[in-house]
Amino acid sequence: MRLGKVIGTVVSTVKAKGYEARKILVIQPVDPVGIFTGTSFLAFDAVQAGVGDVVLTIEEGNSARQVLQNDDVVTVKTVIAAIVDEIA
Amino acid sequence: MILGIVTGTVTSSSNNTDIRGGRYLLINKCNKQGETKNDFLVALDLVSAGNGEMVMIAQSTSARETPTTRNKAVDAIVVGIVDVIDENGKVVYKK
Amino acid sequence: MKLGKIIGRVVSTQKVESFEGLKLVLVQPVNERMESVGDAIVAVDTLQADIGQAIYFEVSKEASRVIEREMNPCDAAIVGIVDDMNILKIK
Amino acid sequence: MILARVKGTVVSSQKTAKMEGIKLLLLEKIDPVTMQGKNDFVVAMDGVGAGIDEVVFYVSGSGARMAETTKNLPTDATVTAIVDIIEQNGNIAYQKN
Repeated sequence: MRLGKVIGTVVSTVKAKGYEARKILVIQPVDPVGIFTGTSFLAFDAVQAGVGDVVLTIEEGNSARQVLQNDDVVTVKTVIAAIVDEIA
Repeated sequence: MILGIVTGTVTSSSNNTDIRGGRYLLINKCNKQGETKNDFLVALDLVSAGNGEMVMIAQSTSARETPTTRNKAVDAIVVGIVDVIDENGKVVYKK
Repeated sequence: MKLGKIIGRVVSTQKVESFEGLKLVLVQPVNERMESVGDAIVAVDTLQADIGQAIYFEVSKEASRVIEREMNPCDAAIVGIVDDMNILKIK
Repeated sequence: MILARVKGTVVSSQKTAKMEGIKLLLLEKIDPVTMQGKNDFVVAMDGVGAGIDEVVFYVSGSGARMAETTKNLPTDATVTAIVDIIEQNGNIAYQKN
């Protein structure tokens, strides 16, 4: 799992099957103190995350389907699985 | 799929993958113009590619999604020989 | 998923059987400011995106599921076309 | 698959039960042009009985679990072949003794 900060949203009308009504967010990877690292990527939201939130993302297909509680979404592997409250 | 140039073959008599008669190619990764990066990998050939040809390589789990490689220990396969790459209407690579 | 921009098309006549009839495009991965990141890759396009369009693509086995064929070795596929992006100004 | 040279073996007495009886090899990735090591190391399960100094290639990721000797074992790297010959642009770049 990777730590990231939600920095934006993506609007898209033409998309793959199973993507309808899914919120797609732009995630910037961060280190544990919040410093930006690496390149941004996109993820499905499963926890009502918003711009500015620090989140945990999972990048594995089977896990993504478990998080989304939908076995039919077989063409995505990146999901936001948790909003981080605190890193102790 | 990533792009690469076929630079040779790798022959092995002791092999553990249960792919009979598999042909393994030495691939030098390249950019869209065909300029090599001196970053090499070995890929199983499924399209009879030859030396100097630009090819497309599928990696990781997807490399096992063919009848030949299903459930086999393979992580890179050559899936196509590139004829033309056309960038914004301009040909940047031609076989 | 990653952001990318379609920069060209790729033609291949000699390819694995399960790729027959598929549209192959050259995708330049980009960041949220549409700046290029790394080398261009080849991806399968089932959404008929145009050259120059911003898209997002999926990699690895999930990409092969875009094609409705049981076995295909696709490891990169376009899964959506970007209409608009709203990015927080924190950089 | 990535080309590498066997530099040693890794011995562990305390390990997960599914790794019992499996030889672990220390591999150094090589540049096939110069055949020199790249000072980049990886530990892989041995599927072919490779020995010290032999040139091999290994499979990484989930494919590593698919070799005949590593079915369903916990590994992300497996040596699947001992290399006999590497040919580059018609020249023999490497030949096993």
